Amino acid sequence: MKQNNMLAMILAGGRGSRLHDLTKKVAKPAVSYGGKYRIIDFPLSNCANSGIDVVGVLTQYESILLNSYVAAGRRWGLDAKDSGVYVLPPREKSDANLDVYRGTADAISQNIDFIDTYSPEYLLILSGDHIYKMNYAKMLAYHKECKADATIAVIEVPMKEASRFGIMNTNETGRIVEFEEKPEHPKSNLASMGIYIFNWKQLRKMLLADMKDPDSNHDFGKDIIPAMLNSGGNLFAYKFKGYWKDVGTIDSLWEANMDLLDKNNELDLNDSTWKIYTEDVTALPQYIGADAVIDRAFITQGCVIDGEVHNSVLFTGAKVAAGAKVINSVLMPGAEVAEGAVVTRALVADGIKIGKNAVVGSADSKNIELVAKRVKGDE
Amino acid sequence: MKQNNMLAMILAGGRGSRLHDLTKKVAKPAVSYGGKYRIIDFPLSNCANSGIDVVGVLTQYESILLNSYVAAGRRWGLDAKDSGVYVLPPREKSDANLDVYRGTADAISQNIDFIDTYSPEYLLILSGDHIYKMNYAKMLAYHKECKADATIAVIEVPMKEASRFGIMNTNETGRIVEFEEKPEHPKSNLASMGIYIFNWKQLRKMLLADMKDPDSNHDFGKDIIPAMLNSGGNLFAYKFKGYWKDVGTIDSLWEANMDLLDKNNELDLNDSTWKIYTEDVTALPQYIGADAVIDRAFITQGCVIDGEVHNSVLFTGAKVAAGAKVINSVLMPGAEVAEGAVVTRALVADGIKIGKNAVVGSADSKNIELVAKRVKGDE
Amino acid sequence: MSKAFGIVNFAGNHIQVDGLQAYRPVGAFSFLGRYRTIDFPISNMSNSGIDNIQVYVRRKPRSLTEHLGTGRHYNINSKRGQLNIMYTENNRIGDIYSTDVAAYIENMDCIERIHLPYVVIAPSYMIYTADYSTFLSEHIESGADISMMYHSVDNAKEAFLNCGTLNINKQKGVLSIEPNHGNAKNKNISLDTYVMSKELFIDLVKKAHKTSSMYTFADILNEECENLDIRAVSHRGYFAAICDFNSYYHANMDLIDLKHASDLFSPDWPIYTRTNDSCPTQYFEGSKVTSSVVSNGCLIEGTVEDSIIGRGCIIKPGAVVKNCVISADVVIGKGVHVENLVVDKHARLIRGKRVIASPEKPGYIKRGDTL
Amino acid sequence: MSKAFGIVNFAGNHIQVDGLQAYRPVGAFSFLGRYRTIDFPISNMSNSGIDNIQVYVRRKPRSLTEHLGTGRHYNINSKRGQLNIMYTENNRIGDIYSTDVAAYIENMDCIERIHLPYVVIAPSYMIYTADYSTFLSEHIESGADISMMYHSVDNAKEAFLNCGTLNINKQKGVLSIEPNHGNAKNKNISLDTYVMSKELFIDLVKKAHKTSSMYTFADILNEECENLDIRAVSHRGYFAAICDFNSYYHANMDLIDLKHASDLFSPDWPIYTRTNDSCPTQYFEGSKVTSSVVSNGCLIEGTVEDSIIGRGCIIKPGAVVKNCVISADVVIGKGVHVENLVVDKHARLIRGKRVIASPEKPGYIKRGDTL
Repeated sequence: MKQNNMLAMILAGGRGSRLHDLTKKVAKPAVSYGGKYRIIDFPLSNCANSGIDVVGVLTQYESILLNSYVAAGRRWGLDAKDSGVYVLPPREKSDANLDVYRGTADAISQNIDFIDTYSPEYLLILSGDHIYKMNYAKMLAYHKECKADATIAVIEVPMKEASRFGIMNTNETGRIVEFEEKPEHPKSNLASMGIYIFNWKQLRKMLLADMKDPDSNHDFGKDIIPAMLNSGGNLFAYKFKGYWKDVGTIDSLWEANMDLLDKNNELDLNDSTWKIYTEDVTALPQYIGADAVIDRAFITQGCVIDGEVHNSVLFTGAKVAAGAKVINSVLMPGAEVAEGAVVTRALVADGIKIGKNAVVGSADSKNIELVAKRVKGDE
Repeated sequence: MKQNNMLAMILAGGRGSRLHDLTKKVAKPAVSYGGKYRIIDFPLSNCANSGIDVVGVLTQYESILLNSYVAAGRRWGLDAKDSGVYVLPPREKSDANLDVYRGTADAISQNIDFIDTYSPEYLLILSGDHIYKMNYAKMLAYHKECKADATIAVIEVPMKEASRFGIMNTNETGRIVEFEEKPEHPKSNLASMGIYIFNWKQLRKMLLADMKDPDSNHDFGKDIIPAMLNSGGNLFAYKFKGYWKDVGTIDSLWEANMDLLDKNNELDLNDSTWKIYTEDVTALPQYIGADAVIDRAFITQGCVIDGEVHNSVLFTGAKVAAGAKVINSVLMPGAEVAEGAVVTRALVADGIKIGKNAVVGSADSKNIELVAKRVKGDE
Repeated sequence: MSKAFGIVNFAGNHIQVDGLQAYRPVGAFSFLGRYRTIDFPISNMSNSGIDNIQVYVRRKPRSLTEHLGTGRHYNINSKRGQLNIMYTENNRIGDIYSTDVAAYIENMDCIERIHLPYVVIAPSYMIYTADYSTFLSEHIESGADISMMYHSVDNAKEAFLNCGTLNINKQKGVLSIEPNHGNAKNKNISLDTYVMSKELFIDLVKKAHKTSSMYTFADILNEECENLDIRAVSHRGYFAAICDFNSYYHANMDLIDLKHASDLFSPDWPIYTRTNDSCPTQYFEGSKVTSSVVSNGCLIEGTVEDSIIGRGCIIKPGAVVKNCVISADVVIGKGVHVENLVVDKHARLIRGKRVIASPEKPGYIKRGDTL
Repeated sequence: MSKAFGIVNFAGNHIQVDGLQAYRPVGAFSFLGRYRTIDFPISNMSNSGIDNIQVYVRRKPRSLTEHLGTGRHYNINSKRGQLNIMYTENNRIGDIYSTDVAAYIENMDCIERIHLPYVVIAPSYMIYTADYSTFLSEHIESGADISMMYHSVDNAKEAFLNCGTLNINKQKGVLSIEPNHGNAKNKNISLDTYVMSKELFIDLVKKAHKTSSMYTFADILNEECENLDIRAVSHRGYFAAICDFNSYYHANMDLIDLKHASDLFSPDWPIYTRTNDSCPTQYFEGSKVTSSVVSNGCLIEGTVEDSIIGRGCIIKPGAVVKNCVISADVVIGKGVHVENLVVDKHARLIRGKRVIASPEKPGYIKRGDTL
């Protein structure tokens, strides 16, 4: 595979604090999703499938699991000769002390030396916590076609929700004329997906200037993009159509999992031309017992189902004992539901055991119940 | 390959400041050696050849090249399913701010969570800047045989040099009775090689205690080993025989390279049963011109020799033009010597060009000349 | 790191699995949906610390070559270790000249170049787990020339009919190796699994080759029982031999019972395989799946009972799959009822509404067939 | 990411390289010490963004399989990309039934399953570099049915005698493809390198197969010159065909000149190969090496002139190696004088003190031979 001269940098430093206990020990991009995946599998697989060879992953907070997870580039085929996934936490340099990343732009600025070793023509900036499938090669082709200084991927959101996003206002050619962060009265419904292509040489200069600016937040959305627009830069919006989800809360993570139950759902993880790659966990196939009842479910290897599963997503190694019921729920890796227990509208965290005859969650709860501690049942 | 229950941690945070310009941009373990290698290839290849699957590399200072270099575990075959090389710089945690490693033991302590994910029985601590070949599996067998709490690899040094080392005094069974750091009047010539095997559970407890000790230097040699000895621990010395070199200075780095010119030299890089693996650089074979003169040389692929090479080691892509002479010297990767130039007793750094008819170094200099800047010649 | 290298032998001419074998060697047979039979001997070796493995293959090596790759997914270090596929020119199945001995002779230079003092040989057509490191160390301790594994069975009259059996004395010495004539219930079935010094192995191969061009390695062993100290080592745990079509079917069906499967699969002894990066399986409204083993990547809308479903299968609404072993990427169409079948890869059962074989003689649907 | 998949074809029956070919297919021949000939077509494809490659092989596939591995060292993504080795049962070299067409037919299901609209076909016995992405895009732009590469030579009387030649009109349309009869100095040698739609490729293969069991793909193309728009694309730069023993020797010797080598090797177009992790080469006192290309891992104490030395060779004191192509792991003993030879892998020239062939007819020393 020939380098297409574009290096990708994934911003994966988010704490994801609204995911509560799920992100207590792992960074948000490493949160499990969709039965066998972790969220960061999506941008990484997209990179592999788009012909990108080298990916830097900018990590920060509580990142040991994330760091070791992405370091195994083989998982996404990113381990060929000139290929690699490189973990880039903040680090000490001869001319700078060890310090955290001050913002999304600073995270890139602090790794200019890394990027320079590959001297890419283009730099692709991605977020590590979005679920979507996208061909960045096509976006790059559009970027080149437009002779853009920067190209920003956008997605149409319902107009009434537009004020929750960073909104791009474009002219008829698709050129961005204005960027508004969470505007009260949005002029368009094109929301930024936080995916940027820059010409590296040009961005490099801007970053060096930005680093010295005491008033900057060192952030792409707040500083770099506005500065480019102000100086008359040629910025284009690249319209993305398809499934895209930022799973910031327990409810939205649950929802994103539930989306997979629909026949012909938009994400289509079964598409063999655009596979999402992930860790290859050694596990048995799914074992379905004699009295199991399954309707509408998304179940992966290592699961053992002897009870009932309705409208639910079961992750690697989840177990549902005879007589147990799992309804409208998500069982994360290794979660176990004992005999007679009933789990409804809940998200059961990794390895959590629900005891015999215990009842968790309820059908009419407003929010999804996160079960992050063992639930004792009858002994 | 089945895990032999031993995880290796390589301390690779050294600045190597006595290597001057060579370590300005790369950490010492990443310094080039022996034509095609980097120093850290030795402990990493030793791990691979000893059947160790998981290696953590503790980096600190100016480590971007080192980090990306070791991250490609495929170079040492450490990329099988449950295998990996993990770069471990200091990092931010939920209960601790981002801080540098305070000592060799602290570097391990700060990564207890990483080690715990593999729950190894034994922990092997290595240094990233020593050149040697060693079967750690044999050392582990010895450790088990002795039922040791810790085993420390030692090498016999000339008695008169012993006061430069950490010296282990042992009884007749090989048990360590005393450890003296650089003793004025050494009682033995068994120098510690900085290679330790610990029982992880036991070490883990000691590290947790050490972290809280305000008087500790958080260092294996200064704190952990003495504490184990004081508490009557069963520490054994494992005698290593063979080539072992710590290349701390330009002179010793040059010397270590010159050692390779000897027929049947002790390091024997040509031994197919214990290969040292390294980066697979795309390069032509060696091209030797019509008027070349080579006697006693160690030359690798990518070199083009049209001049004279005597008693010298040439690294990947080094070029010696017609009429040039390279004598008792080391040309590091990509170094070029133009027509008529003469290089004697010098170490020419990566990519440095020696201009036409320039004269560098001299046959009777006391020290080896490090050439780290372009030398202009006749134009 | 073991002192032994491994050899995974191909299924000899005594093994004939109708149907499936026309497309790939027995080692590449799909097993329990997501595995291939060769995963078992290779995982056994890898888990035993053997990382230098030669896999011998005769005809149709493509699927096996692709499945094995460089062995990284078996945890074999890609620099220090070696997983090599060894071919032979004598590769016609059934050809009396096409023996394991002929293949070893043809690749003798590669065998001789290995710097390890012992060899462990295992077959590609048997499903079992065993720790070869114990096998090796006990062999060395015993001082025997050769150690070989066997499994005592009580159904040798109707099963294992193509396998070898061991005749052993009280001290576990092997007196002879004979084919199973089906004349007795209780037999010691040979696991075709040996350990010996590399030197002796080479000697025996050369001797066999000299003695007769159609001699197999088992033949020469049988002949040498008198001269050599050959010890039989009893194997315990799950054991199946894929020696004909029926045994293939039943070995799969057996493992639908999680209790039987737990005999074979242990968390301490992982069985590795190549991942296909399939997504989880989607069960839709109306699906009814019981007593089955299902692989990833399936879309299930119909009924599945007492069956094994391979990766990426589509079971349409109203379809009924019963007592079947379904390979990867098979489609069972709307309202199609299939029973007692082995369905090979990429087959599409769409038009024929009832494809039912008798439970005594399960049927076979060819690779890529559309019915 | 290319819209084409790649096929690397085996050397057809018109290619016969005495000696070397008995041990491995032409694609696995050692070239310039550290390469194998197949490195060139595969690197060309990889550098052109083609990461789905089928390599066809006939007899003795082991060395090729091991060399190619999963293609990671050719920069092929191990998940998204595929480097598959395709075997054929019709694998006897020289057998008229053993054609490329027969091999394609045998593996047609694997070809049909590829979801890419174009195919680039290249041979394994030619040494050249070419950007297939330009080749493909120009092909698509031209609207032609097929584009094929040729190289104009002025020595077709004495060289390229087994190759195909193109008869082309002013508009670069291909009128016919004929064997080189050596009857003219100037010829357009076919590079056996084609681009076309996958669909047309499959049609032509099936048509060839129907027409005659001994038809090759070049045969059907020749026949279709009238019906199809086949365009000839001129190739520039270094080009060599390994079509017999002499051309193998001379292609190697040519590249001892760094100027010629610079025509073939460019920093922008890396030629990848599998590393053996050999250490650098040690030159000892008394060694005298001039005008030579030397691989890593050698121990040199003797004299080497105008030669290519493979990996891991030992040239003992007093030995003289002149105008030789030496493969890997060869030993030239004390005082042994060798000249005008191709020495195959693992050979040991120790006793015979002078092994000298004539420069017109270079000699061949067999693999593993001890002289």
